[in-house]
Amino acid sequence: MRLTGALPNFVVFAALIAVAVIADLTGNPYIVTLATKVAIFGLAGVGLNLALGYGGLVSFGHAAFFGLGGYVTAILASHAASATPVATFPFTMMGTNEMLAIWPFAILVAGFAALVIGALSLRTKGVYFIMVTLAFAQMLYYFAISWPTYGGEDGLSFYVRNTFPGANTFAPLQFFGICATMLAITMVLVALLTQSRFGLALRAAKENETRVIASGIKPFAIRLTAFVLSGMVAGLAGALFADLNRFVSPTMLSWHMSGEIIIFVILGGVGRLAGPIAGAAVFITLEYLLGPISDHWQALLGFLLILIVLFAPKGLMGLALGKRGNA
Amino acid sequence: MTALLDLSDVTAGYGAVQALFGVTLALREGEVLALMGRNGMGKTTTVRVIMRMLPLTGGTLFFDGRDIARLSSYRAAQAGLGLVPEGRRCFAPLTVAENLSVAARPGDWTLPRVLELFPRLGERMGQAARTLSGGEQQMLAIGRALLTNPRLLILDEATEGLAPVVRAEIWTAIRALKGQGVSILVIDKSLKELGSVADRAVILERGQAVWQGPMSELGEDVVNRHLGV
Amino acid sequence: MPEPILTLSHLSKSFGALKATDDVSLDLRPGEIHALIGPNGAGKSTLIKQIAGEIRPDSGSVTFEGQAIDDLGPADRARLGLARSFQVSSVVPGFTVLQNVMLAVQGASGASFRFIRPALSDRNLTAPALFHIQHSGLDGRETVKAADLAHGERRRLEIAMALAMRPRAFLLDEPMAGMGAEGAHDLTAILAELKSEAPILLVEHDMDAVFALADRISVLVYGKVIATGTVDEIRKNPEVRRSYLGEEA
Amino acid sequence: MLLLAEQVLNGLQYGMMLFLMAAGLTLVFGVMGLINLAHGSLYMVGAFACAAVAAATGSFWLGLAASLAAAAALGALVEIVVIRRLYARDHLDQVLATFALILVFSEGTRWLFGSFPLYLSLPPVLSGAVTLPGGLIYPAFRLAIIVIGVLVALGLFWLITRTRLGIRIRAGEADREMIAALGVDIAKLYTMVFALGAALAGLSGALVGSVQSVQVGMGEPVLILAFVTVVIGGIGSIKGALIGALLVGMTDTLGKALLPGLFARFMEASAATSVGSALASMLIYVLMALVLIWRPTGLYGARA
Amino acid sequence: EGVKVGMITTLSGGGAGLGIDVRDGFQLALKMAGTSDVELIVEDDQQKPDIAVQIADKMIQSDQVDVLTGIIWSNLAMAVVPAAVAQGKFYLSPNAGPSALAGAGCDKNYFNVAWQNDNLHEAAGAYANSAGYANSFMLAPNYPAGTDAIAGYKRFYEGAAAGEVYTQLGQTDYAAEIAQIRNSGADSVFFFLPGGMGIAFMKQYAESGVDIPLVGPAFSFDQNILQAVGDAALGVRNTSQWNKDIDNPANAAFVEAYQAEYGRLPSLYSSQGYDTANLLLSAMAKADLKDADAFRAALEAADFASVRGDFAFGPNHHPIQDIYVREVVKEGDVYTNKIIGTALEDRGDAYAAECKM
Ligand SMILES: Nc1ncnc2c1ncn2[C@@H]1O[C@H](COP(=O)(O)OP(=O)(O)OP(=O)(O)O)[C@@H](O)[C@H]1O
Ligand SMILES: Nc1ncnc2c1ncn2[C@@H]1O[C@H](COP(=O)(O)OP(=O)(O)OP(=O)(O)O)[C@@H](O)[C@H]1O
Ligand SMILES: [Mg+2]
Ligand SMILES: [Mg+2]
Repeated sequence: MRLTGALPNFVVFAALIAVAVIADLTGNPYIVTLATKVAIFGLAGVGLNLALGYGGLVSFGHAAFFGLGGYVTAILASHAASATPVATFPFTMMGTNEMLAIWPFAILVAGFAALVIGALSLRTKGVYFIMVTLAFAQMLYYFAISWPTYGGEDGLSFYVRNTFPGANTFAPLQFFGICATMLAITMVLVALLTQSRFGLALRAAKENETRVIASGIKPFAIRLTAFVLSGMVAGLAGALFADLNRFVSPTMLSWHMSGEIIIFVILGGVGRLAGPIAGAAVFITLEYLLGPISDHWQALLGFLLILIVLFAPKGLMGLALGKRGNA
Repeated sequence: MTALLDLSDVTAGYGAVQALFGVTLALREGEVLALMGRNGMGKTTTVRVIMRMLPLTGGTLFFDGRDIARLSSYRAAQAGLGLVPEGRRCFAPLTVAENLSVAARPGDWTLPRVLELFPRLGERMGQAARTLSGGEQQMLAIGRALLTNPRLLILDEATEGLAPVVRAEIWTAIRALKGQGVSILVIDKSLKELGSVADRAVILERGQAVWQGPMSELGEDVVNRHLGV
Repeated sequence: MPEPILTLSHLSKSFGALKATDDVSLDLRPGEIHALIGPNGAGKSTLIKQIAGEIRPDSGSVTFEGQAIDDLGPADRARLGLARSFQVSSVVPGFTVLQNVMLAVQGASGASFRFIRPALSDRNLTAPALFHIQHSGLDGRETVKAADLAHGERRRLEIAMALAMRPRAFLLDEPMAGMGAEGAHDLTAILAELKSEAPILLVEHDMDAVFALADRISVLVYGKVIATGTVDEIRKNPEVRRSYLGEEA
Repeated sequence: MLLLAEQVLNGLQYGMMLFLMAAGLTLVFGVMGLINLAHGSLYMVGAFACAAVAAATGSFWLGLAASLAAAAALGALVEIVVIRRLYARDHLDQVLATFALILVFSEGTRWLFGSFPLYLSLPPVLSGAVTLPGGLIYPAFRLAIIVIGVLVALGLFWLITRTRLGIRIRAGEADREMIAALGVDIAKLYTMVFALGAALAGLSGALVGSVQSVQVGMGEPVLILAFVTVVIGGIGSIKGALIGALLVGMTDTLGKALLPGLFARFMEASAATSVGSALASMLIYVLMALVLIWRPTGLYGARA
Repeated sequence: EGVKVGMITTLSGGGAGLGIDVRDGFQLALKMAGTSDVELIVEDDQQKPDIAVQIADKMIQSDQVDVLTGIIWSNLAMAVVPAAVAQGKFYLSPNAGPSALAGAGCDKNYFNVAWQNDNLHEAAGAYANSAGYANSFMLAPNYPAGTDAIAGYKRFYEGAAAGEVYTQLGQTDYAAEIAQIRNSGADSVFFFLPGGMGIAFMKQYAESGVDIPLVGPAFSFDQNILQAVGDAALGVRNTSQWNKDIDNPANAAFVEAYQAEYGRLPSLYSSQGYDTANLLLSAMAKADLKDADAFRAALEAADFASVRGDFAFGPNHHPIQDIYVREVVKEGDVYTNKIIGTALEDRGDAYAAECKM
C-alpha cells in the first residue's frame, strides 16, 4: 500500500532527472536550466505544500521566506566578492561563497521569519490567514524596494554562482544535480513527516480543529511547527533560486511569487508529495512552448489552465493517479 | 390507483461505491410510509435519490406520474417534495427568521403556525442558526420544510435530539398533516411511534427493499431479523 | 461516599440576555453514570462545553480530580482525562475510521511531535484503535473514510474515539442520537460496562437508555438544575413530567 | 489646518473609491464565498468597455452603460462556463481557475485594444473643481465618487440583508445542496449575483479608470486592495467593507501626508522622506495585520 | 558572416507597449538596411528579472548569440547585463541606463544607445532654471529610479525645494500629493511617474484646479501615452533626446517608414530601438565580430546616422547628446510633442568619471 503511494512521486522525480540529463547530453543547456527551475520551484512548492496541502494553511506570503533565502544568499555572496563584512556588531561576520555555509543561514533566517509571522498569523484562519500572511510579505517587499543598501528595486547581482565542494556549479547539469538532490532529500523528509504522528495531527487539524483539540492536541503548536518547517524549505529554495540567477530582487518577495508557488501546488495537486513538481514542470513547460507561438501566449496558457482545473479536479497528480487515495 | 411516489429498481452509489441495489417502493397519495433499516442500509441514500441530490445509476423514479429522474434538485422540490434532512443542515450563519423564510412558499403552513408548533423558535428568531441548541436546530429544519408546503414531506430522522415532549408534539403534527392529506415518507428509530402513524413500511437491507407491507403486518420476527432489536 | 471526580460549582453562562446555564452545581462520582436531561435549549450542551473548556463560564468553577481546571484550555483538559463526545458528530472526514481512532489514542498518549516513524506502523496507536473500533461495532469499516459513513456509523465512530482516549471521566452529549434501535441497545450495554472504568456524565433524550443506565439524574430547565435524584425520584417528579417527559413516563 | 482638513477629506474620498473598487468583490467573495482573483480583470474590462464606447460615441454615459453591460455579460459567461463547476470543489481550485482567467482577460484585452493605455476622461459635469464651504477647492469627481460609493453601499446593504435574494445567496453559500433541495434555483441566482458583482467591478473600473489610467494590468493593484478592504472589514459584511475601506483610505492618505514630516523631526531630511514614504507604502499592510491579529475575523466578520 | 542578436524585451503584460516599440524600431532598421546578416531572436521577459536572466542564459548557452539587447527596465538590466558582458557578449541597451552600469560597474562590452537614467531629469532641472523656476515641488516613486530622478533634477536645478515627495510604486491616486502641492507655495512641479502612474497623476492634477506648471522627463509624454492623457497634458514641458520633428534626413526617413510599416507614430522607444540596430549595423560594416576588439572599436565610433542628430559615446559607452525641451501639442486629433528648445547640449553623464575600463 505504501509502495503504490510512493511510486507516482518517484516517477515524477525520475522524469525530471531524465529530462535534465538528456537535455545536457543533447546539448540543450537551457532545458537543463528550466529543469533546474522546476526543481527549485518544486522544492518551494513541496515546502509550501507542507503548510498548505497537509496543514490547510494557505500561506499567501511564502515569497517572504523564498525571498529571504535568496537575499541571504546574495548578501553573503556579494560581501564575499567585495571582501567587506556583512555585519560588525555584535561580532564581525564576513560573506561567503560556500553554498554549504550559506544554506544554513538562509534556512535559519527564513525559519525565524516564519516563526514570527506564523505565530502572529496563526491567530487567524482561512481567508484571513491568507491575507495576513500576504500582509507580512508585502511589508518585506516594500521594505526591499525602498531599502537602497542592497539595490532596492534594482536588485542585487553577484555574478558568479556560489561554490559547492567537488562540483562545478557553473556547469548547468551539476547545479541541477545539487538542486535535485536537495529536492529529493526534502521530499523524503516530507513524506516521512506527513505519515508520522505529527503528520496525522497536522492533517487532522486541517479538517477538524475541534476534534483535534478534544483529543488533547493543541493545533497551534502543530501548525506553527509545520509553518516554520515550510518556511525553511522555501528559504532553501530561495537560496538555490538566487544561485540559479546569480541575482535577487524584490520580485522574489512579491505577491506574484507567492501566487506562483501556490499555483504550482494547486496545479500539481494539493497535498500530493510530487504535486508541486508536476505543477511547476507543466507550467514552465507551457510557458516555454507557448511563448514562441504568439505574443498573446499568456491567454493560451490561461485557457489551458482552465481546462486543467475543470477536468483535473485533484490537480495533475490526481489526474494521473485516477481515484486512488492521497499519495 | 397510481402512486404519488414510485421508485422502481433504483440503483445509486457514491463514486465507485454502490449503495442502492435496486430499490423498489411506492407511496400513495395521502399515505404515511415508514422507511426502515439498520444503520448504513441505504435509507438516507434513497432519500437523496428521491430529492435528486444523488443521481440514479439505474431504475425509474416518478412523482405524481411525472418522471423526475433527470430533474435537478430544485425542480423536484418545486414539484412538491419537502425535506427535513438527516443532520438538520440549517443554514448556519442565517438567523432563525431567515432560515424559515428562505424557501417558504404560500400554503397552509405559515410562519405563525410553525411558531405555534415550536414556540421555542419564536423566542430565538434573531439568533444565528449556528448557535442554536441541537434540538432547536431540529425544530428549525422541520419548520423550514413545512413552510415550503410540500405535497410529500420527507422526514429523515426528524425527531433526533428532541426532548420527549417535543417529540410527541412532532408525531401529533405528523398525524395532523396526514389528516390534511399531505403524504409523508418518514425515517425514524422509534418503532412505537411509527407503528401508530405509518400506514405502511418498507425495510431496507444492504440497499434493497427486503420487506414491505402494511404497518399492521410488521411482526416481531421481521423486526428482529431486519432491524436487529 | 467517594470523592467526586468532577465537581461543577455555580457555573453560569449568558448569551446576551439569555442565561444558558444559571448557577449550576453538580458532581460526578467514581463508577456512576450521571444523566443530565432537560428540554431542548435548556443548556446541557453549553454546560458540557464549559466543562470541556470550549466555553469560558461567566462565573463559577470546575474541579477535576481535586484540581481547579478553570484556567486550562480544552486540549489540556482532554489530556488530563476528560473525554467528550459531540452532539453533532465531529470526526475528521478525510480520515479513515482507523485514522480517526488513532488520532484519539495519539492525543491521549500526548506524543504528537514525532516526525519520522509512520503512524500506521506504530502499534502503540493501531492496536488500541483497532480494539475500540471493534468494540463499537465498526469492525470491517476500518479503511472507510469517515465522510463516507452513514449517519449512524459516524455516531459510532464518535463513541469509539471517546473510548479510545481511555479518560478519567466521560462527557457524552447525546451518544444515542442517530444510532437506531439496534445501536442504542448495543451502546447501552457498552456504557453500563464502561462506567466502572470511568464515570460518565450523560446528556441524552433517549429516556429508555437514561432510565436503564443512570445512577443519578439531574434535570436542567432554562439553565437551572431543578432536580437531582435517582431514576425513580425523577420519574415521579411532576415538574419533570410536565416540562420534559410529557406523556411518556 | 486647511491642509489637514483637505487630507482628511482625501482619505475619506480615497476610502470611498476603495469601497467602490471592492464593492463587487464584497458580493462575490464576501457573500457568495467565492475567491475571485479575476475581480481586477472585470474592473479592467469595465474601464476598457467604457473607454471604447465613449471614444466611438463621444458619450461618457453610454460608455458607463457599456461598462456595466460588458462586465455583467462577461461575469455571467464566466460563471456559467467555469465557476459553476467549481462550487463543490476546494476553494483553491477557484484560485487556480480565476488566476487563469486573469491571464486570459489581460492578454485578450491587449489583443483587442493593443498594448497602449486608452483615453477615458470624465464628462464635463464631473470635471473641474468646486469650492467647498470653508474655502476648500475640491475636484468634482471626487465628490461624485463619495456620493456613488454611499449609494452603492446602501444598495448592497439592502440587497443582502433585506431581500430574499440576499438571504438565499447566503444560504447557498452555507449549504448549496440544501437550498436547492428546498426548491430554490440557486444556480441561476448565483449567476445573477456573480454578474451583478462583475457589473459593480466594471462600473468602478469605468469611474475610477477615468481619473486614473485605462491600461492592461490596471486591475492588479485593485485586486489586492479590494481583498484587503473586504478582509479588514470582515468577510460578508457590507458595513465592514465600507468601514474597512474608509480605514484603509484614511490610513494610507494620512500616512503619506504625515509620516515623512514626522520622521523629519528626528531624522535627517532626505532619510526621513525615504523612510517615511517606505513606511507609508507598507502602512495598509501593517494596518491589516494589526486588525487581524487583534480581531481574527476582521472588524465585522462573523465570530466563530 | 552574420551576427546573431538576442533581444530580451517585454512583450506581454502591462509594460508590453515599450518592448513592442523597441522591437519594432529595431526590426524596421534591419528591414530598411535590407541586410540578411543579422539573425534576430526575440524573447518575452514578462518584465520579470528572473525570467530575463534565464532567457539571457538560454540565448548565450543554446542560441549562442553574439550580441544582446532589448531590455526596457533598469532592474532587469541589472540582473542580466553584468553576467552577459562578463561572458564576453556585447550588450547594446536600447532603453535602461542605470547609474551602476555607467559608473563603477561599466564594462567595455556594454553600450547604452538611449541615455543614462539621470539624463532627462538633469535636462528638466536645467530647463527649470531657464524657465525661471525657483521653488520646485518634486515627486517620484520610492524606488532607486525615483530617488535617482530627483537627484538628477537637482543636479542642475538651482532653485529651492518646495517639497520632495516619494510616492508608492504603482500608486494611482494622487489626491494627497496634489493637496501638498497646492499648499506648498511651489512655482513648478517636477515629476517622474512612468507608465500608468503618470497618466493618473496628470488627469487628477488637471481636475484639481491647481495650475502650477509641470515639468518632467519624456516618459510620461511619450507618443503612446499622450493619447490616453488627452487634454490634461496639453502645454506641459518635458525633456527628451528625441522627437519626431527633429530635422534631419535620418529622422524624416525613420518617421515616415515607421508609420508606413506599423500604421502608428513612432515613440521614443521606437527611435531608440531603431538607433540601436543602426549602431550595430554600422559596426558590422566596419569590423568582423570575431575580432572583438575591432568590433568594439567600431561600436565606439558610433558611425551611424542617429535619428536624434549628433551622437557620440562618452568614455563609459554612454551617449553624449543634446537633450531637448518639448511641449505637448495637439495636431489635428493627435496629441504629440514639438521641440521648443534645447535643455542641455552635448550632455554626457555624471558617472563617467567613476568608470574605469
Ligand atoms: N457520501 C458518501 N460517500 C460514500 N459512501 C457513502 C456516503 N454516504 C453514505 N455512504 C454509504 O452508503 C451506505 C448507505 O448509507 P445511508 O446513509 O444511505 O444509510 P442509512 O440507512 O441512512 O443509515 P443511518 O441509519 O446510519 O443514517 C453506507 O454504507 C454508507 O457508508
Ligand atoms: N453562542 C450563542 N449565542 C446565543 N445563544 C446561544 C449560543 N449558544 C447557545 N445559545 C442558546 O443557549 C441555549 C442552550 O443551548 P444548549 O445547546 O446548551 O442546549 P441543550 O440543552 O444542549 O439543548 P438540546 O437538547 O436541544 O441540544 C439555547 O437556547 C441556545 O439557543
Ligand atoms: Mg441515514
Ligand atoms: Mg445539546
